[in-house]
Amino acid sequence: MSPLQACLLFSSALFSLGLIAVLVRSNAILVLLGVELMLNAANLNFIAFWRYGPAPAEGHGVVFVVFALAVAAAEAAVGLALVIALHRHQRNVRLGEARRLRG
Amino acid sequence: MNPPAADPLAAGLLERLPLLARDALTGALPEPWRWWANSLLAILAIIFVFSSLFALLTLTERKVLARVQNRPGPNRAGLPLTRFRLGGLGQPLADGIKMLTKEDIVPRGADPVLHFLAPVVLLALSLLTFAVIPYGRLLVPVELEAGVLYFFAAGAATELALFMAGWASRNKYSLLAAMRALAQLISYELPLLLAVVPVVLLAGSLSTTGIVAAQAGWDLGFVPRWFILTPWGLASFLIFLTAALAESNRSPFDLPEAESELIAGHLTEYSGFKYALFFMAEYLGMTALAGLGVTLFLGGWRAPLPFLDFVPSYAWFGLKLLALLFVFIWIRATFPRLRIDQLTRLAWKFLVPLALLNLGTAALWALTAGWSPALQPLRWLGAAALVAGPFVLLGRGLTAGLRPRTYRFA
Amino acid sequence: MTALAAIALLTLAAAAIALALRDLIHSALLLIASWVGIAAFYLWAGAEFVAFAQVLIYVGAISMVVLFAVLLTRPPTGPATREPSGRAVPGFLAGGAVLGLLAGAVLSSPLPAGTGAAPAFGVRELGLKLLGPHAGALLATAALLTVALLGAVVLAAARGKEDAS
Amino acid sequence: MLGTGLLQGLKVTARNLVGSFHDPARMVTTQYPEERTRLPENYRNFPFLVGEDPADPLGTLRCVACQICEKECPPQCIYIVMERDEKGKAQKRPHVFDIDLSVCMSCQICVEVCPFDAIKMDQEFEISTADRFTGLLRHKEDLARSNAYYHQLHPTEATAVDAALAEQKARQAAARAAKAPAPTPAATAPAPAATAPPPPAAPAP
Amino acid sequence: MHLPVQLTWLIPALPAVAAAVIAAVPARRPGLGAGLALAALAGSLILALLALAGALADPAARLIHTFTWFDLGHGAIRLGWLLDPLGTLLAVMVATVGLLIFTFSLGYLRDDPRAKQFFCFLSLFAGAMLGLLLANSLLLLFLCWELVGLASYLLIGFWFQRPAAARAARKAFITTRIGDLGLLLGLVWLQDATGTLLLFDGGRGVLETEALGALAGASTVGGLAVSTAIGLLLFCGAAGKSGQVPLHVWLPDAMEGPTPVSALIHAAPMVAAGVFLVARVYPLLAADLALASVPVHALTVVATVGAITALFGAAVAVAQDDIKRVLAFSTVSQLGYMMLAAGTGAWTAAIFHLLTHACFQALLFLSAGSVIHATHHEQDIRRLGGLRRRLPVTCATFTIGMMALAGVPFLFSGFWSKEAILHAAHGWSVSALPFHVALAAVALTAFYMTRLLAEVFAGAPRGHGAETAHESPAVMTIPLVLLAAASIGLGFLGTPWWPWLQSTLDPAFQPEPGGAGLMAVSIALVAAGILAGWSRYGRLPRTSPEAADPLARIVPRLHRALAARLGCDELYAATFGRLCTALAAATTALDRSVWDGCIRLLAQLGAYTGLVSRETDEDVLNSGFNAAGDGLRAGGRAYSRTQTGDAHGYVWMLAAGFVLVTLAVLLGGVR
Repeated sequence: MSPLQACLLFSSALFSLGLIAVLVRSNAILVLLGVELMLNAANLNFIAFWRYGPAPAEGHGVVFVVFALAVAAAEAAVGLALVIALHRHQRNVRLGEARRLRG
Repeated sequence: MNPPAADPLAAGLLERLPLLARDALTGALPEPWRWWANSLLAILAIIFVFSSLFALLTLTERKVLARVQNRPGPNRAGLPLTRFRLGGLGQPLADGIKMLTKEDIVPRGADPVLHFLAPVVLLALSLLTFAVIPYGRLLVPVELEAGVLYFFAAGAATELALFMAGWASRNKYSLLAAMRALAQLISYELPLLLAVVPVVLLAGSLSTTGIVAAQAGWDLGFVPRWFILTPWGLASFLIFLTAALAESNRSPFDLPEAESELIAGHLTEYSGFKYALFFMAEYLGMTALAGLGVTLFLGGWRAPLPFLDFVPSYAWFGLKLLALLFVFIWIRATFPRLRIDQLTRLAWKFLVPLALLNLGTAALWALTAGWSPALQPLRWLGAAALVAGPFVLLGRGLTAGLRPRTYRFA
Repeated sequence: MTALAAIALLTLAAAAIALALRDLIHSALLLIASWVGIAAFYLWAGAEFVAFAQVLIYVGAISMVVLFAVLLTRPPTGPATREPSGRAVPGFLAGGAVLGLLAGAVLSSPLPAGTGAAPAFGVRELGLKLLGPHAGALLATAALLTVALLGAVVLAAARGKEDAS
Repeated sequence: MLGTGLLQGLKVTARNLVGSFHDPARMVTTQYPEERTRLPENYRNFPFLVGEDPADPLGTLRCVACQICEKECPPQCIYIVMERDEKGKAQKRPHVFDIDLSVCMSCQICVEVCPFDAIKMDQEFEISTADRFTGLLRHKEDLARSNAYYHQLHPTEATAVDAALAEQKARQAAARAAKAPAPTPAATAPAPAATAPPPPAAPAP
Repeated sequence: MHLPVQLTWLIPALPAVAAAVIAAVPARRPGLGAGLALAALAGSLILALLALAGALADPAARLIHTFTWFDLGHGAIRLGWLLDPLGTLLAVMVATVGLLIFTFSLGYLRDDPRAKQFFCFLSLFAGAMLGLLLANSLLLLFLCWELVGLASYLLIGFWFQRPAAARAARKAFITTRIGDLGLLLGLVWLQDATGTLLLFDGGRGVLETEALGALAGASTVGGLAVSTAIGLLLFCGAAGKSGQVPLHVWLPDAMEGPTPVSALIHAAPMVAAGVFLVARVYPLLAADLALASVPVHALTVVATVGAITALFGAAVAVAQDDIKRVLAFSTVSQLGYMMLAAGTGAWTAAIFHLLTHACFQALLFLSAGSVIHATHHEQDIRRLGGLRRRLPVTCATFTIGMMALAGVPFLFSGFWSKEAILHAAHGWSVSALPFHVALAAVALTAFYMTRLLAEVFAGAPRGHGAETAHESPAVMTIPLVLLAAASIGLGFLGTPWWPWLQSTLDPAFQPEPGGAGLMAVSIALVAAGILAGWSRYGRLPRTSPEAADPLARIVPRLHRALAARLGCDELYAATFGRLCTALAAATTALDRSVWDGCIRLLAQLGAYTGLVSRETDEDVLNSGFNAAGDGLRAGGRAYSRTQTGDAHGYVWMLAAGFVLVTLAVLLGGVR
């Protein structure tokens, strides 16, 4: 197993963990954290491919991760603000009860 | 310690003394081991030096505070078991022994793991920040390209420890204090970083050694090119100082442990050794921030005048560090504590806009670096006006409607 | 490889426990540990700047926001919310399926072995890249962050009419 | 302008800091066990019992065990048992007079209410002890002090008290003298008694 | 220490920036605005002095600094700065006089609620004026020129609440715009002919030999040289700005502005702009002198217009009753002198007179302002009188100014500069008429100034304002004293024995010998004028405001005509004004009948089209769209069933999709 494969397996596991959290947990905050984990897993991939990729001097992976970090920060801020708004509306943060957008 | 790129042999004997001492201790080891031994030695040296500095600092603080209030301060504890008092020099030792022997209380219902972990994490993180500060021409524990970023990354996590302490204590006051600490630290992280960004901009480097290197040289032959001696640098330094006071929970920003409102804040349920650890971490954090301030604004280990270069650089760093720490204590002795709304207002309505404007000033400074000597006064005047104008205007906004109070019934 | 294995194990363990715990504070703190693990991975891979940025952003900022959100939205009394158990098994099945797919894909793909040595890509190079070819994206990100923060403030602070009751 | 006030404050503290080193008049601290300040005459803390005889204050206590102070004491730290002889007749002397100093709050009400000037306030304050159950419980043996001691502590107040006591005694003596030869016109005029010579001088300390 | 030419821009920029800052200063802090304006102008003065020092160090060398404003397709528009004795000397003059006027305004406008705006406009004016003087590009000069016009419009109309002031401002603006139109045309032509508007550009500028030769060589309609035509167009602008007949009408009306403004506009800076322009482009104007065949030389026109203006102004001034109006017409007359001098080739004498005139005219205006201020805004000289004792300082300074203007010999600056002009006119080879006209104007000038002085200061007070007058505060009198000193001292810079100024401005200047006889004639004329004035007005002062003017008693019809300013305004109203009105009426009629009809027709057409379109829409198209819409709605309803609102459900779908796609990729072998 090459190091790159190891890194990718690591990130796959992390991604699956995040996915499971999103699927199973009903607390909106934890779902959000699961999404963050998935985002992190993607970042891991970027770094791994940068490290073992064909043109590390170009630094695309690193640049992309920097942007992804900024987006993650924005996502967390907005997401948690949404959670707080949700809490204000229904006095809890259970995602299953937030069904106002039902078609 | 790993010597930086500078040629160690070019420096004087005094300058190389710490390195020589280290080599004398570890010179005999084979290569991979030697690196480990050197690193370990550096860590031990930092822990030893700054722990003793912490001990002396507590004493100094009490002495200075007492003197400001026209008291002599602690002067009883001297050499143990003798009659030598040494002006109270043994006080830190006595304090330490007292702390160690006190009963360690964990409240019922508290989260024992986190309650235990909080002071440890806090101390560990505080110690981590010392790794990137250049203590001398040849004394940099770790040479990092993103040293400043590392410093703040390590420092940012201290908030977490405070939160852990407050939450794990299962005490309303502790939790309130933790929330306050979070709000305060997040609020002041921003001006702190924004005050550092101009320095990074002008030095063109995120590494602490690079920043010190950018402050080399003399104007007119004797005025050091420290960043504090430029208009934007002065403004940055003052913002940095204010934010650093708040970041290290020092008076007048010691709201998280405001005893009149919150008993002792997140420290309420701590006693004995854990309390001592908190105390130590707090002082170490303050020292680290002061060290960073010295590095960023006061020229690091550089001598203030050209002919004073023969004094070893680490002595200069130490002197500057002590001076800055003294300023911290002095400020604590002078100002009363702010209210929580004043605290956040100061950060968001004053420091952050000021720091942003100052960033612009620094950019202007960088852009006008090529101006001819004839235009230098214009450059200085412009930058000074850009610094002073917003300060006055924002300050007026901050103090609008405030008058000296008159007490009718007091 | 040993270091990578240790980092991966710790990170995954922290994340797994965090997502299984019922106490949100504990899970948030453990998640922070896993984020630190990811930062350690970046360090291991030689991306120094990204590692510190990860710590600064995740540990310094996002975790604080998470903790605030947890404290602000805790149920006033009573134990933590009970999970509806019906979703757990299919959830794990689906997660396992995705993991299996990904692992299969990773293991069956002919991946470049790489040079092995950490590439020389320091802060200066990163800065040149960010402000050179990627300056537009940087500006867009800055605008996104500003808008997101404003939006977050508006969302969290809004007092709609339906709340007045 | 913002900041000028801050600078002014820093100036004041700096001046105090520097001044405390070269201007000893600023320092207000007394290095206590080695140096002591003179206590003011009106300083008071815990009560003691006054006895007339400097050699044997315990035997000559003014206290008549009337228990007024016991009743008036707000924290109820005084405990008095009157002395009785074998027949059970009250002796106007305390058999037990205990004050629990750990409870006493130094309010001086016992002194105010005592009609016999038998209890006064002491100036001793170094009363710490390692025994928290009986260490601060004072019996009448510990509490008895001579009138001379009282004069030493509060000279002005003691002189006034002595004068009042002597006058009272003289008045009683005059009344008694007037009572003995039964009906005399002179008895109705207490004037001579009022102008009686001053009582014997207070015992010399 | 000399000002580097690259920093020349600072001189006009300081007041201009000050104007911008003052505009932002809160209105309740007028002192701040005034202080800023003063400080900025003082800074400009210092810089201008430095620049002057640099220019005087080597008068022949022109320091230029050009830069590209913007690129056009072929070639670029370039602007630049020029430091030569002419520009810098005038810049120093403008800054100095401006500073004094600013100081004076501090006192004059102390109680005005809009003092802040006033200083803002003043600073803008000063900045534009300084920019005009130092520009090395006719385009930049034109920009500043228009800014000066704007600022003067704002300043004249400063008290816009008064209808008269608003009207005067409008009049000034429009009249000068007429001249500026000529200037603009000239610039366009010049750019077209030479490809540049830079004055000096190392041999390629429009004032340098190459371009001048080309311009003078080409001819245009009527045999005029191109340089003549362009020069005359440029002169149009100068005439408008400098109030030459027939564009002088705005100048007396501009008196409606505050008195410091009058001083600023009439004495020094603004009207000087025209003379300065003529002096600046003098090589262009003089380019056709060598050509004998052309029907008219540009300079001849200039000299003629100048002579007419000189006489006209002096004549009308005789019969005016408003103190500021008299001074205004005297300004017109003096500007005519300057143009005359420029036209006869002695542009250095013109600048000399410009300088001295700036001093004494500013002095006169400010003294008049002081009188007006002291007498509670009484401007009618028939109601003044007897102020000699009440305003001693003002009286003294006014007398000095009057003597300088009248050309009282030897001591006063006006004498020397006027002498230089007369000398030049006398030596002009084309015609002797301007010389005689100028001599007549000399006598008239002495006469009306004596009249003014006598009416205002001699005799007894004839009005309430004059009776209760008090000397103005020091902030107003000190500038007066300084200006008075300058009015005396400045003349010695250009005496025939030591013509420093002329030789500095024009290195090729050669003093012509002789002239003592000429001097005697002019002295005699001045003496005659003063004596006549004194005998008519001073000896027997007017006793009541209603008493008739002595001149009106002698030549009533002439006096009436002069008092009506020879009917120029009425003439313009009857001709140009009526023409404009008629044109406007015609345009309106055209608009109403023809264009409106066309548009209505179009609208009708549109309405019909719409009708047809609606019918087709409703009957044909709508049914099809309705059917489609119903189908879509049904589909949407069906699809919206899947929108459960449950976030988990969505993630499930996502995960399922992911698995499907991945499987497809893996199993399908897509690489």
